[in-house]
Amino acid sequence: MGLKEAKKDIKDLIRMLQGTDVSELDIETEGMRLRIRRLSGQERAANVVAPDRPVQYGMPPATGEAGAEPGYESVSPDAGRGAGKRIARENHVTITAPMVGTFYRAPSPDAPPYVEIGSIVEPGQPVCIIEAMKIMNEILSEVRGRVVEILVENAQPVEYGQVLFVVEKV
Amino acid sequence: MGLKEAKKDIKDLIRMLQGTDVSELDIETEGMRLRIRRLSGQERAANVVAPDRPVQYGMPPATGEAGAEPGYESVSPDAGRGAGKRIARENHVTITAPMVGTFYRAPSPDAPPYVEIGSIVEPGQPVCIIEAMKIMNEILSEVRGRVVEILVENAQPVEYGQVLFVVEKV
Amino acid sequence: MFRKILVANRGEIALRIVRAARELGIATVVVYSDIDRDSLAVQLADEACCVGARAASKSYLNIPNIISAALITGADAIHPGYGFLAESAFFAEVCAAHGIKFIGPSPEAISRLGDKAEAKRTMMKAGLPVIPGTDGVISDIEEALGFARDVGYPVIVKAAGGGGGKGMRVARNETELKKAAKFAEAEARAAFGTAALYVEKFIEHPRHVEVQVVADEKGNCIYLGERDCSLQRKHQKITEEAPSPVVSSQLREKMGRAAVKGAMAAGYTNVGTMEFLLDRAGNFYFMEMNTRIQVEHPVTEMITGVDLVKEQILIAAGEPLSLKQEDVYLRGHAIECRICAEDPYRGFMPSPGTIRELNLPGGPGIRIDTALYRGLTVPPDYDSLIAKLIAWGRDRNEAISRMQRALDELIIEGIATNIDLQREIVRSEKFRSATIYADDDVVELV
Amino acid sequence: MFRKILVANRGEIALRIVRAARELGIATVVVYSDIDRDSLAVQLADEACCVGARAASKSYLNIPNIISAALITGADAIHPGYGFLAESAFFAEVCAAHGIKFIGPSPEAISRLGDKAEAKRTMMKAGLPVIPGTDGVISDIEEALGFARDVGYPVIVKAAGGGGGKGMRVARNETELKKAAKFAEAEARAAFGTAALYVEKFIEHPRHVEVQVVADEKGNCIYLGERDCSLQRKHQKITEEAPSPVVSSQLREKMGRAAVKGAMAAGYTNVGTMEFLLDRAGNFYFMEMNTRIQVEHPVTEMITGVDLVKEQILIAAGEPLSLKQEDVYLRGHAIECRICAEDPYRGFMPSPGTIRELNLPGGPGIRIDTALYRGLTVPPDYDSLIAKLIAWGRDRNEAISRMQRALDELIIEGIATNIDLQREIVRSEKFRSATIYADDDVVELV
Repeated sequence: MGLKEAKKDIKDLIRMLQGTDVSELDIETEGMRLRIRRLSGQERAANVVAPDRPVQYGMPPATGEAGAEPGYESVSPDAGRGAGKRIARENHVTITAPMVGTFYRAPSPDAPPYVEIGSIVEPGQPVCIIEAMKIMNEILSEVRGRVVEILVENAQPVEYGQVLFVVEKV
Repeated sequence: MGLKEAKKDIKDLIRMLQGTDVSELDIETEGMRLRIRRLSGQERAANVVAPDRPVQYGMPPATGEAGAEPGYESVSPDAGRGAGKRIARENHVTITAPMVGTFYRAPSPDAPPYVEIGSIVEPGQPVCIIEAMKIMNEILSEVRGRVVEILVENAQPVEYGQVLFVVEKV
Repeated sequence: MFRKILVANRGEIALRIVRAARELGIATVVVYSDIDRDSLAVQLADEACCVGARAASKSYLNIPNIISAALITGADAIHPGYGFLAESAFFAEVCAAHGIKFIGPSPEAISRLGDKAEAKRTMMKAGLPVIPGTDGVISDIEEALGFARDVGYPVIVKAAGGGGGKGMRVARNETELKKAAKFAEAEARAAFGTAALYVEKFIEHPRHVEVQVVADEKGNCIYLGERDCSLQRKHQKITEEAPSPVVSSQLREKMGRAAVKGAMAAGYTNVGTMEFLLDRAGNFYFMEMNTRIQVEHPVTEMITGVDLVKEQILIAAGEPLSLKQEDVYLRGHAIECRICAEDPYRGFMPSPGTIRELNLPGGPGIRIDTALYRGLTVPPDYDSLIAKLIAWGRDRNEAISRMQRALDELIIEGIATNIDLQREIVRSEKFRSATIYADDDVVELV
Repeated sequence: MFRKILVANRGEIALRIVRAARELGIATVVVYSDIDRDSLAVQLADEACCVGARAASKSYLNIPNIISAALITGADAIHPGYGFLAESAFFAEVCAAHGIKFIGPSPEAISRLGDKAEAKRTMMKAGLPVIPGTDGVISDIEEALGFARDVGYPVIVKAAGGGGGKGMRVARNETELKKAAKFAEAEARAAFGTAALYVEKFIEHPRHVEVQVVADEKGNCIYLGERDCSLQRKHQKITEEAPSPVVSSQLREKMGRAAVKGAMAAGYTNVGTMEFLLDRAGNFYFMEMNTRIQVEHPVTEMITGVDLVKEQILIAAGEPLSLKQEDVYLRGHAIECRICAEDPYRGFMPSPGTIRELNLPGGPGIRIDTALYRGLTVPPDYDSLIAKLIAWGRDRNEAISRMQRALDELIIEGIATNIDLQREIVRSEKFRSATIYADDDVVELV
């Protein structure tokens, strides 16, 4: 493998190391040797460089009215991302919207919500309804755990992949 | 892979390392060994090198016929730059073209050149002629030293700022 | 007028629709698959809604999620672009059932024209020329010979179950036809398990000439000249132009009137394209009608000044056509080069990846339709078309020289593209002399 | 035809000329100052030659070095662009003396039209309307009153030595004129040391309307409609359009014919612009003639389809005009926004610097003329114009809505620009209703 072809793998390896405590990596394979050494903690502390935030876009978000619709932030493309960060904690998993529609916490307006913060959910247990094209779709949990966060208000629209609940595995 | 071909990949790798905490990268592949060591924070603080100057051009040089005129490379925009590198050595100074025109090493076709490699030049001493608009302009040295390089062939066109001679100060 | 249009597409055409809607003062919602989150259309639209995972079947073809997205965002119309759901009569019906206007023709018109055989019958009935062929499968060689005597040679023998060139044979006289029928029959039996054959007049070195029609919902229909899309690689259009270099103004009017007649006979509304094969004697034959905006629509826009996507929106909103046939005036010549993320030196393999550097050409006569930006990652999941470079000139020569210099200015780094191939096409003698035909493979020529 | 053209300019216009030459198949040499080494024009030209240090006087105005560059590179023509040496009769003469064709009018025509007083006399003789004024300095107030009685009020009293608004007074009746003359006399004496005054008819709320003329070296001269450049900031054009929203086709023909008559009377060749003031009653008055290509030439190109820079080159090479007056057909409407590296929020201070990010708008009807690229450092030494954004539409409304959406797409990061100001201008009611006049300062209006 030439240098050119190896680049992507090297990049992946470096990314893999970020956030771990590995200080040195040494590989020998198929006519190739690679060694990556990382800054020690002290060195890093002395380092003024910004934390390894990957540069996101060549383009900044558009100016203009994007996302200016009032009360509608939840269906912005950033919703998923933002929420994604929140669950970086270990032991936390998310339940996301498998379809586009309107989120309801209860099977009917008078009924109590399927789950509250603190509720324990089991795999296969309904956690909410997403109404799509006038059909009420019961969304079932795929995990077992305690609901620690509910990210969408009742009767709000949700897009595909949007995080609805954060669940702490128990 | 030759050094020339590897340059781009090396550049990419260096760019890839920016913003990470990798301090050293060592690759051995297909008859090539590459090691990149990065400055630690302390080292960087102590470094006087220009503050992380952004990469120069977003645009690579144009494709097309630029500089394809035969025997004419000397008036390409890179001439100055390339020559500029060559004189990075200490004690070396350059004599550049103060005008656009045709470079002549001697006052007339039969006369001997003003200077040869090894000649000692004094400030105010003529070193060549640049013919511009049918006028012969004697170019005088502003430095004292020994001519170590003559970068332009006789009767070749020169652009403003083009390096004509490299002079070693003595 | 619509308050909000949902754009059910991606890439350059999604951006094209967002631009048109914005110019009309209409808000937009762009739907996207989760891998297209950072697309320019998403960034420039007023709203965006993720409708599924990267596989098109889960997102851009996911009708329930797209309809839901329209309902929850309050969009009152959907523009399908081209590809994906653009020619789905079913989708158009679902839109209607939910009170959302589908920006395109009626579901009935889509169905009628989407079925090739029915489309052909409709056009024949309307008096349009179609390629003469035996009335269905031939029963014996005598029938084939009789047909050939009537229409004249060359003819082509085709397998009824066929496709992909299998079971096809050209014959230039009786002897060849007898031989061809025998060969084709054997080949067809082997390939498709049936020996059923039919015979058609064979058009040698045809040009692919398509007429742009525009019809409102009030019964008005006009044509906006033609496009010549003879330059193809494996039956994929690659470089298009308008007007056709071989169509005279008399022929233009004749083809245009035929196209309008056909569209009206089919009950067609909105913009559409009537595709014809044109032979060297100036005879043209209806092939099919595309019931959507086409990739190559900009060349028509450049010479007519009409914004076809805006026209689509206005027609769907019930407006009458913005101009009459006598107001249509063609100025100059336009060429479009499709820029694709594919590697011509490696069998046109798709080359997804991240755009590291981008320089777009500008100056007089140059238009570029692209959703690229530096830093964008082109995913491997969809069509490889990443940009359309369009050059206009007062005449064909000026358009060609503009296209050449624009291709020289265009820089896309980080992925392989067909820019060099387009350069070779545009400077080739065959392109300049307009002697590339729809049955040529342009890659083998230049 | 020329073999090689030297481009004696920089920035977008240098690139514009390189593009035109390339489309004509002519090689180019771009000269540059040492700070412009990395410019896009240098990169895209066939050859480039450094002609001096960054100060314009040492490089772009350095006639010996520019002529030498032409001689050593074998260029047989020089295009001066606009600004710098474009209107130097002396430079045009030096070119001629070295056997290099100056792409522009003759030195004599440049001289004749460069002298404002002589230009006015020439045009009066040719029968063009000029602003009525006293025949030189007035000897007493009676002469002023008599003049005002003849031409009608309002009139303006001006100091003969004047400039910059000093010693200028408008009068709307006899009483005001007497008072104004007294004031102006005192002010003029204080400011210029002389009390000499003259009086002119005052044009209230004029529009700046200029006619594009094109004349070959064979005696043919045509006009290509007009441009409206009434939108100015401190007498600098900022947003231009064609056609003028207040010029009827009758008036267009009248102004066009006058412009052609004037150009021919002055022995003018190549492209040039006749500037007029137009009052509300439809009277127009010759102001001056610009003997070069103008910054705002693209709006004329967009509506006529004529490439003015190519036309310049072809005319200089001795070719006849590429079209006749009756072939000129205006289609639609075009607007140009000048994008400048200046900070409207800090007194329009120039803002040189490095372009960190760049997104250029595209799609239908959009043209952009710029030599910017990501990574380029805009030097502080030259004019602040960095890009020209041009929008075309079938009518003025479409052009405005296109310009709005294109301005929304345009992103230039790293330096301050006037993009936001242009956005405000284009969406302002005053711009839409075309009620901004040449004596307004647009910044105070929007």
